[in-house]
Parts: sequence; C-alpha cells; structure tokens
Amino acid sequence: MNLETKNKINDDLLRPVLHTSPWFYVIVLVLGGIIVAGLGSWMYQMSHGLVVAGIKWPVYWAFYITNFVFWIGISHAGTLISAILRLVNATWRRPVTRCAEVITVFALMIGALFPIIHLGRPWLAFYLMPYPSERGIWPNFRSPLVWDFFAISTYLTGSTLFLFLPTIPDFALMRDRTTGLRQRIYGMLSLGWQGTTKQWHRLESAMQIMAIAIVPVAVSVHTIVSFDFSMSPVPMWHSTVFGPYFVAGAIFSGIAALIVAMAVLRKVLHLEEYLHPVHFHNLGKLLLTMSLLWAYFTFVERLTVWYGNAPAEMAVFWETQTGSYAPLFWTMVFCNFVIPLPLLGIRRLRTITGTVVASSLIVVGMWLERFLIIVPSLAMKNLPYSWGFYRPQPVEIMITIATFAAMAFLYVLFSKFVPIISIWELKVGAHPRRVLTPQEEEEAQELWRVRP
Amino acid sequence: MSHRWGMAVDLDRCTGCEACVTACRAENNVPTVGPEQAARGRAINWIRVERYYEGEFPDVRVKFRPVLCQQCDAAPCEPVCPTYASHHTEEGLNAQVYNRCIGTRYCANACPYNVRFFDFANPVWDKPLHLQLNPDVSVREVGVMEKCTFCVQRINEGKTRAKAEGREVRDGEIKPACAQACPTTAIVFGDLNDPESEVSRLSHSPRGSKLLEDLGTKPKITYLR
Amino acid sequence: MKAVYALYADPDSAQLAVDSLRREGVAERSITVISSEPFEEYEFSRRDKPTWIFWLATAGGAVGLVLAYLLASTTQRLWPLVTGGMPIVAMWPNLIIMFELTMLGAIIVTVITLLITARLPTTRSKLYDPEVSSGKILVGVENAPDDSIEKLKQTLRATGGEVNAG
Amino acid sequence: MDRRQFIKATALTGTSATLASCGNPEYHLIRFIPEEALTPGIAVLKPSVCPLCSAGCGLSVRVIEGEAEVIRKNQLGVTKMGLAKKLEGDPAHPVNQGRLCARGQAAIQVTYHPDRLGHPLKRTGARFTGQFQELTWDEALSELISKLDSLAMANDQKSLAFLTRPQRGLRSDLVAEFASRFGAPEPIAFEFFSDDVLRRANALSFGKEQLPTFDFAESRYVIAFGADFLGTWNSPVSQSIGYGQMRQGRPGVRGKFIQVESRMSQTGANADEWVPMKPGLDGVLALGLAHVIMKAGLRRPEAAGGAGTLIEGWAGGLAGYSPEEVEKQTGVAASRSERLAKEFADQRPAVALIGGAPLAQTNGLFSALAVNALNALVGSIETPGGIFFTPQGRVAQTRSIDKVADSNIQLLLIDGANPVFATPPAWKVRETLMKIPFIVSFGNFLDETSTLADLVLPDHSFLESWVDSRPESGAKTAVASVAGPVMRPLHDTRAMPDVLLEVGRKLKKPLSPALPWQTFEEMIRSSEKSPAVIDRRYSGAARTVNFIAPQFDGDAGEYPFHFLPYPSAAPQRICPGCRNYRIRSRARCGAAGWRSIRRRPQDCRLVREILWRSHRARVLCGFPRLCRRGLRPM
Repeated sequence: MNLETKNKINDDLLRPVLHTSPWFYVIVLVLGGIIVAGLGSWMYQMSHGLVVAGIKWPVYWAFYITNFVFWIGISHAGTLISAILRLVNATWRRPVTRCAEVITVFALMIGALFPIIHLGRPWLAFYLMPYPSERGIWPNFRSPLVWDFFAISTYLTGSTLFLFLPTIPDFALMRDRTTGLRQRIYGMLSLGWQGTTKQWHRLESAMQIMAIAIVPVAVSVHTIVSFDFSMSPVPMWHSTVFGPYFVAGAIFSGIAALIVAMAVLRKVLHLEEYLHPVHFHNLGKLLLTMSLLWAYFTFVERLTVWYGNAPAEMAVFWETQTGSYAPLFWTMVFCNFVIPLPLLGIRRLRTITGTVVASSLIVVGMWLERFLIIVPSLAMKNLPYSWGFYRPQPVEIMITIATFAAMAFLYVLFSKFVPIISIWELKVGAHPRRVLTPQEEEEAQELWRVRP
Repeated sequence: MSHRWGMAVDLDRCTGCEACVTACRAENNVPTVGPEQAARGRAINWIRVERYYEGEFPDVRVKFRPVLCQQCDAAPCEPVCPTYASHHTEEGLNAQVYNRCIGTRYCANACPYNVRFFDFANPVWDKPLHLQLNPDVSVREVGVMEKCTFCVQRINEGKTRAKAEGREVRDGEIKPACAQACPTTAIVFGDLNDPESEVSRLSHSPRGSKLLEDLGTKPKITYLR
Repeated sequence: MKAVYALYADPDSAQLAVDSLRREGVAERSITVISSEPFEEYEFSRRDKPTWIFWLATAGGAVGLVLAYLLASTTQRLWPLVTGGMPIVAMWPNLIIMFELTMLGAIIVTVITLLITARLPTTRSKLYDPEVSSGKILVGVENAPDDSIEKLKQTLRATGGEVNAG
Repeated sequence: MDRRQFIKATALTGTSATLASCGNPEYHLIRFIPEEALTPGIAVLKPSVCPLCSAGCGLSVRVIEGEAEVIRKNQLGVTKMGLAKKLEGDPAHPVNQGRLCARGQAAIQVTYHPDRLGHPLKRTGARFTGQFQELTWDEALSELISKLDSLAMANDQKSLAFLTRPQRGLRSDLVAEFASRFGAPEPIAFEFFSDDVLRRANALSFGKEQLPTFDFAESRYVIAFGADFLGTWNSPVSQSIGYGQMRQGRPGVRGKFIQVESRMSQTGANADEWVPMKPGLDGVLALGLAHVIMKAGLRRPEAAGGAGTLIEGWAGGLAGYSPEEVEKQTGVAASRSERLAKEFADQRPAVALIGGAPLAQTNGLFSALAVNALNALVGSIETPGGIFFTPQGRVAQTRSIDKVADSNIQLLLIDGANPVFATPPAWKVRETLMKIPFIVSFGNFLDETSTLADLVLPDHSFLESWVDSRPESGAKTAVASVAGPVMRPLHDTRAMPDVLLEVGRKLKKPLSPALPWQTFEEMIRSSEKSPAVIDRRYSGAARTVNFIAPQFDGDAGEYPFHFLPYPSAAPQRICPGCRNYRIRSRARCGAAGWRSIRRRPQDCRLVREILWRSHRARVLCGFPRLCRRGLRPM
C-alpha cells in the first residue's frame, strides 16, 4: 500500500468527522426530540408511580424488562463478535469491529437503564451497590439482580475499554488532523500516543488478552440475564436451557443489529469502499448459523415442555402456541427463522439487501421473543384464579421508542466524533501476511482493492 | 421455646364469605385504589378467596380457597430480592421490610401463589377515612411490595402481653384478623412448634395438603379438604 | 532533548535505516521507530522482549477472585439473614460474583499494564512528527550525543529519508 | 351514680348477665360505658352493636387515641380523642361469638365515610336535585317542631308517619312510643327482602311469629330451599358458625347439606348437592319429600302435628305429590327427590329451611308452611339439630310499606330506610313520596330517599351513640345488647333518639310526661331491668292452604336489572351511560336504570374493591361505581 492509498483511507474515514452535513443536525434534532419525550414519560412515570404503566398484578414485568433483555442481547453484537473474530484472526473483521463494539457499549448503557426505569422507587437504585451507607445493609448476593449488577458492570467496563484501546491511535490521528479546541480534546483522548513500536506491541498484546477475557464475560452476562428468569419457579421460566438459549439469542439479535447498522453507515457515510458485500455475506453466514441455533433452542425448549406435560407449563405453552399470544409467537417464528432461512441460506439471496431484510426482521422477532418469554409466563402462573392479561400503556411504548431513538442518537454522535472504522487496523489489514492460505489471499485482495 | 407460626385452612368449612378479606384490609391498612385501577389489576388483597367451578350445569360444584402468603420455609420470593427487603425471620415468617424495598417486583414474579402486591401509586384515604388507619401497621408508599404478614403486629402484641404476664403464649391467644373474623372457624392460626396446638393437630390431619406442594416451597399453611 | 529523525515513505526503507543506524553503533534502545500502524512483519518492530502482560492479567484475575469471595462471604456473614432456606454463605451464587470480579480484575490489570508499559498517558513532549499520521514512518535517535548528530543525519539521508531534527 | 360506678355495676351484671333470675330463658345483657382516658398507642376494646343488619351481632371495637378534625359548636378543630380503628366480633356475644361478617367488618366506614353529612340540611331546590343548604340545629329543630305543632293544631296527628328500618330494641320502642303518644299510626318498617311471610308461616305452624334459629352445629343433614343462610339471610354469622361445626366440628361426623334453588347463591355454592329447580315450586318439592317419607312409612303423618294439618291433603299422605308428579312440576328428577327424602328421614337430626326468593313468590306462604310441616314430620322442632325460636321481648308494632300509598301523609319522618333505592320502580315509592308535603330524614347520607327530604337531621353513627338490639334470632337464649358510644362524634350530628326526645319536650303539647327522659342514654339506664320475655302466641285463625301456581306481578320491564354479583357472569359490554358498568344490553341502563343500580354508599367501600378484582383475563366485574357526592348527574 502506498502513501496515496493511506491518505485516501484517512480522508475517506475522517470525512464524516471533519465535515458536517445539514442532515446531521436534522437527525440529531429529531432523535433528540424523541429522547426528550421519552425522558418526559419517565419523569411522568416517576411522579405518578407505575400506575401509569400497563404492568399489573400478576404481570409485574413486561415492556421494560423485555427492553432490558433485548438491549443486553443486542450488546452481544459487538465485543463478543469482534473478540471472537480477533482471536481467530479473521482478516475481514477489520472494518467491522469498531462499529460492532460501539453497539455493545451503547446497547449496554441503554439496557442497563431499564432495570432502573422499571423500579418502583428508581431513586433508590443505589441500594443495589455494595458500599457503606447509613442504611447499614449490603446487597443480597443470592439475588440474580445483584449478579446482573456485577455482570453488567464488568461487561460494560470491559467492552468500553475494548472499544477505547484500539481507538487511541485513531485519536492520535485526529489530533494531527485538527486544530484548536478539537485538537486539544483529541489530544487528551489520545493520551499522548506516539506510535512507537513498543506501544504498538503492547497494544496488540493487551487486545489479545482483552479478547480472551471478554468472551466468557459476554457469555456470562446473558446467561445471568437468563438467570433472572430461570431462577424462579415460574412456568416455562424454570428451564436449564435458558442460559445458552439467551446467549444464542443475544448473539443472533446482535449480529442482526450490526448488519442493519453497517448497512446504514455504508449508505449514509458513503463507506461503500470499506464495507463490502463480502462483509454482509460473511456476517450473513454467521447469522444463518445463529438462526438455525435459535430455532434449535426454541424447538428444544418447546419440546421438553410439551413432552413433560406439566399442567402449569402447558397452560402457558398453549396460550403462546394457539392462544392469545399465538399471533405474536408465529410472527416471531417467521421473523427469526422461516423468512431468514432462505434469505441467508441461498447464496444468491445473501446480498446486502437480503441480509438487511433478514436482519431487520430478526431484530423485531427477537424483541418479540423476549416479550413472549416474560409476559405469558407471568400472566398465567400456577393458580388459574390469578391469571391476568397485559396491555402496554403509552408511557411504556414511548420509553421503548425513545430508547431506540437513543441508540440511533448515540450512534450518530459517535460516528460524528470518532472514525467509525478503525483506520489503523484497516491499514494493517493491507499488509502482506506472513502465512496466507490461497483463500485468504483472494479474500484480502478483494477487500483491499481500492476502486478507481 | 421459639415459635414457628403456621396456619390451617379448612376448605370444608370455608364458605367463601370474604369476611377474612375485609377484616384483613381493615386491620392492615391495605389501600383501596378505586374501581378503575382495580379493574386494571392494581387492587391489593393480602388474602383473597379463589373460586373455582367444577362440572357443567346442573351438576356444578364450587370450590373456595382463601389464598394468602403461605409463609414458605423455602420461599422463592426471598433470595431473589437484591436488598434483603424480603427475608426470613427467626419465627419463620417471610418478612417484608418496606424501607429496603426498591420495587423490582422480582419477589412477586418468583412467588408461585401471586400473593405479593405492588403499590402502583401512593395510597389515598379521603378524609376522614384516614382516621381508621391502624397505627400498629405502617402505611406503604408508592413503589414497594407488600403482602400478608400473618398480622405480625398482633403476634408481637401477644408475645409482649404473655411476657409481661410472665407466661408462655397460649394456643389460640394470637389470631390474625382473618382467623379472628372467620365465621366458620375455617382459619386456624398457631404455633407449629407446639405439638399440642390446634394448628399442629390440623397440620398433621390426613385431609391436609399444601398449596402447590410439588414446587418445594414448604408452605406453612395447610389446606384441609 | 536532542533527537535526529527522518521520515520514510515505506517500511522497507525504514528497515534499511534502522539497520544502518545499528551499523553506526547506535544502541538499540536509542533508536525510535514511530508509525501510524504496526508493522509486525518487519524486523524493526519485532525486537521487543516477551512481555509479562499475560501473567499480570492472570494475577489481576486472582486478586479479583479473592476480593469477590471476601466481599460476598463477608457481606453474608455480617448480615446473616436467611432467604429462601439457603445457607448464609451460599457458594453457588457467590461463584457468579467471583467469576465476574475475576474477569474484571484481569481486564483492569491488563489495561493498567498497557498504560504503564506504553508510558501512557503522558504530557511530556516526545519525539513525534504529524507527518506520521499521513502514513510515513519515523526513524530517529533520541538523546544522541552532539558530536554524532551530523553523522546520523547523513546516515538517515543516505537511506532515503527526509531528515529533521527536533 | 356517676359513670364509673355505673361501669362497675354493669360490668358485674354484664358478666353474669345470663340472668338466671327471671325463670324465663336468660337475657344476655351487655351494657357498657366507654372509658374516657386512653393511653396513647394502647388499644382499648369497647363494646358496640353492629347495625348493618337485624342479626344484631355484638362488636368489640378497637379504640386508640388519635387526632381528628371534628366540629364542636359549629367550629372545626383538631382534638385528641379515642378513634375506632377496627371492628371485631365480641367473643362473649351469644349471636356471633367473636366472629364478624364482611359487611360488619366494613361497618366502621359508616363513621368515617367522606360523604357523611356533618350538618342539618334544608332543601332549597326541587326534590331529587340534591340542592341543600346548611342550617343550625336550633333552626332545624324549630322547623320540625313547628310542623308537628301545626299538625297538632289542625288536629291532624294521624297524618304523621314514621318510616324506619326493621329493628328490635329501645330505639324502635322509642319511635313507636313517640308516634303513638303524638297520635300517629304505628311506624312503617321497610325491608325489601322482608321475612314477614316466614314469620306468619311460623306463627301458623308453631305459634311463634318470628324468624327461626337453626342448630346447624348438631345437624347431620340440612336441606335449604332458597335460603342464603351463609350469605345475608337471617343471622348469617351465627348460622355460619353452626355450619362450620356441622361440617368439621365433630370427629367422624360430617353433616350433609343440600341447597334447592333456581339461582346459585353463595350458600348454594357450598352445598354438597345443588338442586336447581323451577322457581316458585319449593313447596311442591318439600311436599314431595314428605310424600315419600310418609309413603315409605318412615314417619306417620300425625308426627307433623299442627304444622301438617295446615296442608291440604296431608292426612291422606299427599297423594298428589308423588315423585313423578313433583318431577313434572319442578324439574327435579323423581329418583333424586326420593333419595333426598330417604336421606332426610334417615339422618337424624335433620333440618329443612326456607328463606329468600321462594318466600317472595306469590305462593310464598304455602312453600313456607310446607317446609315447616316437613321439619315437624321429622321432629326437628326445638330439638338439638333442629329449629329453635329465640325468646322474645316486647316488639313494637309496625305496619308495611304498602300502607304509605293509602294514607294521607302530611309529614314523614325517615330513619335509616331507603325504599326509593331498594324497591323496583313498579312500586312507585318515589312517586308516592314526592306527593308528601314535608319529609324529614335522619339519614347520614344523601341517598335516594334522603334527597327527597325537605329537612335532613343527620344522625350519629352507631359508634358515636348509644346502641341497643334485641335480636330476633341467632341464639337459643334471649339476647339483648346495649352499648354506649365508643367515640365522640366527628361531625355536628345528633343522635336521632335524643332529637326525638327533645322535640317531644318542646312541642306545644309536650310529650314529656310519657317520654320523661332527657336523653336516650337516660332512657336506656332507666330500662336497665330487662323487659319481661313475652311468649308471643299467634292467635289468628288457621285454615288449610292449597298449592297455587306462582304468579308474576307486573311487567318484567318494570324490574330493571339491579346488580351483577358474579363478575364471571357479566357479558362484555360497557354501559354508555356510566362507562364502567358492564351490562347485558344498552336498553337496561340509562339515567333511571343507573340510579337503581347504585348502592347505599356506606355498605361497600371495603367490599366493592374485593368484588372489583378482575380474577380472570379480560373478565371484568360489573360492580357499579359509586357516585362520590351523592347525586352527581350521570
């Protein structure tokens, strides 16, 4: 790669940061408005109590916890995938990693908000933290919610660092390309990065270890989220399959969200030269695997319940299968499996459009999956006399919409201030490989051929 | 001797009159939420009488079952609480500490009996209804969970009285509001550690069973059928 | 600080420059190579000693493990409240806390090690040239003795670099 | 004698109140005067009497000192006073033995109800619009006195009428006494679900004109014809206590219980066998059972004594009531009625009872006599496990509400009755009352009847005043309960008996020679010696009764839909008028229908929420919303 190419990469990837189109402001305003509406709804809910939400006896968890599980699931898009790809040294990962890791950090932040939003007394959320206070009591470490606190804190810390470390050299680049206040800010963020061989070496070693450490953390996080449910003797919650089921579902929805995000970035920021069809193709293959895995887990979960024929579980089972939740259930099956299977399985259809369509459906389907895990079981617990029905209320819907807007908002801002594709890693990807299989050779050439 | 409070509910005696329900509300300052909110599932009933129908007309049988907190020994609601708001006392009661509760509602989900209730809003008593509030029972504010306490204020009062008089608590001396009101004596309350007590005798009755016994929650309420 | 450096357009010439500097008798640790990307396949960037970072991370994990056990079990002993008929020190749930804090310890130690060994963050002025971010590779000698500066400049120029002194 | 001494004296007589001295069945006399001094935070139990139905259960009221906003001398202020916190059953009371029903538990809210009237009111707008104006007690009383005086002046005392709830005790005695001394006819006792037919049947069958008491505790077999005895009928708490004993109170013995009715009541829901049948034919089934018993030779017809002779064809073994004939008429299978009859005769003691809907039929008397004869046939009268009659004292004479329309009433006094709400529009009670020139209500609330009043003189709640009761049934011994106020009044109200006494004193022609007491309390104290027990024998001529098919009086449309007790039975339509009342069809609710579904507010604050609980998905209850301010236009 010659200097011109390098400079073109620099220019292309810094353009969104250095030049602002008026559309940026429009988008920020619109999304910001939705977020403000969401915050207003939350304030309204806090001042009136959860009476304004749709939750009721006995469905005490609904939209908020659905969103919590959903967003924590989405967070598995980035760090986990990026770490795995880093560990297996997949060359095509390089343009993908950062936009994936960003999803992780923001989705985690949003997801972690929901347990607080859903609290009866959110102003006392700090009771979950072990620290010496006048209350004189520390949390109960037997509670899955405390596990959640530790798991999410660890994962958020880890994935934020995992995102930040490889961005340092890019901050240094920004520092060199900007002036004034921005230069000083980027200078601070770059921590005085030079780029000596020693620094590069240490960075690479650290990232290897981080990648090793973050994978089990990510797996544990969603397993623990599943423990929130499987620890309770609630019909169709109390299941050993929930840990892997949730992890698989999380990666599944994460990849789908990543594909959607990449497609948007590619169009909006004109990154066609960097995000190639092959990325969508490869992620599509991964998505196909996860879709099959998801279908397998769903089948296993349903089969064991059906075969076990326990009365309390069968009530929930039939209610989701043929009862009032059946439309949602079958929509979910179509979104997660029936439609994605041909779209991702047939090579000709596994195009950018194909994968994006499949991914959008999967995002919807996985949200429904979380809802269908939580609500029907709670609505139809063991004693039929106490069965209920849940209907969301405007506050819950508004807050849900607002968090989707918040995700987009944060993503837009991030891509405005930080190159969304790791510039130095992109350049490294063009280096001749010491040992290359013929296929890798071909792959690398296709990737780095700069179009005329 | 330490106590282990328990209850026996004779379903053959229960007529579903709901006197227990009303007595409980009056004793424990259980808030009323108004008909609209009650219709939306926000009503709070520490004890309820479940009604089940059997058979087709004209051979219809109705079963009544008063359901209140079963004060399980292995209560699923307790370990899931992150703040120890829900825990087990030495006398075997599932205590709920309102001040520690942050309203995760996790305990209510874990409870297979659906006997834990959430305060969706601050309770309102139109004047002068507030004069009726029992000063021995705290009024729960918005966002906390509440549930049957086995009328712990009456248990404490009874123990204090017995101690002041220098004697053991007599069987039948302490009665929760529901047991006290029950016209048919379907509800019997007492100390399970006392083998002579009425409740111990009834708990060992061959007619006895526990609600959702197979879940392994070890309830302290025995239903006699 | 006195430093002499030259910018090279490609890693091959940088390698030549490093090699010729070595031939000049410049000590390994005085030679600084700065680039906007790592060049693992070139010898000039692969002369570091193996690091302890992995072992430090392991140690960090171990510390996290012990801390987590102490945190959980001490809390449980200090507030011996029975819940759900479980033992006061309930090991199964504690294992989860222990796992999470082990990983957190490893991650944090890794990052701290990285920052310390890479001398980050720093505010001291260092040998640097913004041209590096355009893809050029900087090869320089820091703290060169005054008398050798000219000679070093010549050597660097001979290998095709644009020589600067900072 | 000051108060404290009185307490000591009554405490002594109270505990030994099973007055064995009289030779008559004992009076269980309970009278107390509350303590004045309370220790903060320490509960004191004070006795009272539950006023919500005529069962007259004894209350033990938990009183704790608290701060309350009260009106004293027309001024609102905060004062420390004993406040009733909870009603509990009085363990020593022979009727309820420490138990209390749901309604009794909720009765405390009569006192604390936010809609309670706190001042005398004078009507300013048209009747039924709810426009009133506050006035002082002096003004209000002088208005009432002048009305009474002008009646007396015109020598028209007969056109004064008194409308009360059915109650037995000194309060009703006072009302009756007031009316008769003034020269007015006896008071009108209004109760919609009146048991007068059963009283009359008992008088004919057994010579006791009163409601029966049942000894379920000793019974082994119970057949109830429509009587909701575990719900609201007669003396529900006392009957429930017996029911519990019958089921599981005796080791190795479990009484069997059959309920015969056309609509499943709460009592029917508890039956071992629920026997649905055509309405109005309960007597036919009872005679069918008697037929089987006599034909199988299990009992001879003479065993029924006088009760049997009242039934046409009894001596001949009731030839027309063979099981097949009964099946044809009632829809109860012949084999079933045969089996029930044999069980009823075999299981001793066994008891049959009738009450509620069957007695409201046009042939109610026939059905009641048939059931009485059935009981007499198996020998269940005044024997353990059978029917008893609580010894009674003097009962004030009353007349029935249908007399209102006939008489020319100029001045009507209403105490606690709400016939406008409780009667179907076909009875035209409201229209009749509208014609009366002046109505005075002693109600605590602006209910449907009080809104017709020209003058409202709000009464104390039962917790604030002296209460007494002589229950008609519910205990084998005679019972009279007297209790003083457990707390001081919250509002500017006056006890109705005190008002009557004061008015009686201040009339131009005072009634004070006959009613010499200053207050009701004085009257109660002076009657400390229990009134003699009168063995009331019915002296009317008896003739045999034949079966007449039940008739329906009036058009069905005149009986609008009142109340849906079981939410699961409610269809899913929202009333367009009131928005949250789910009804069968739009035509049945509306402005007029709406009023008829409103309930007396004091009954239900606690109860309604229990019923409101939606207990199945998407099945919501049809319990009417209460209008918070009495009469907000709907």
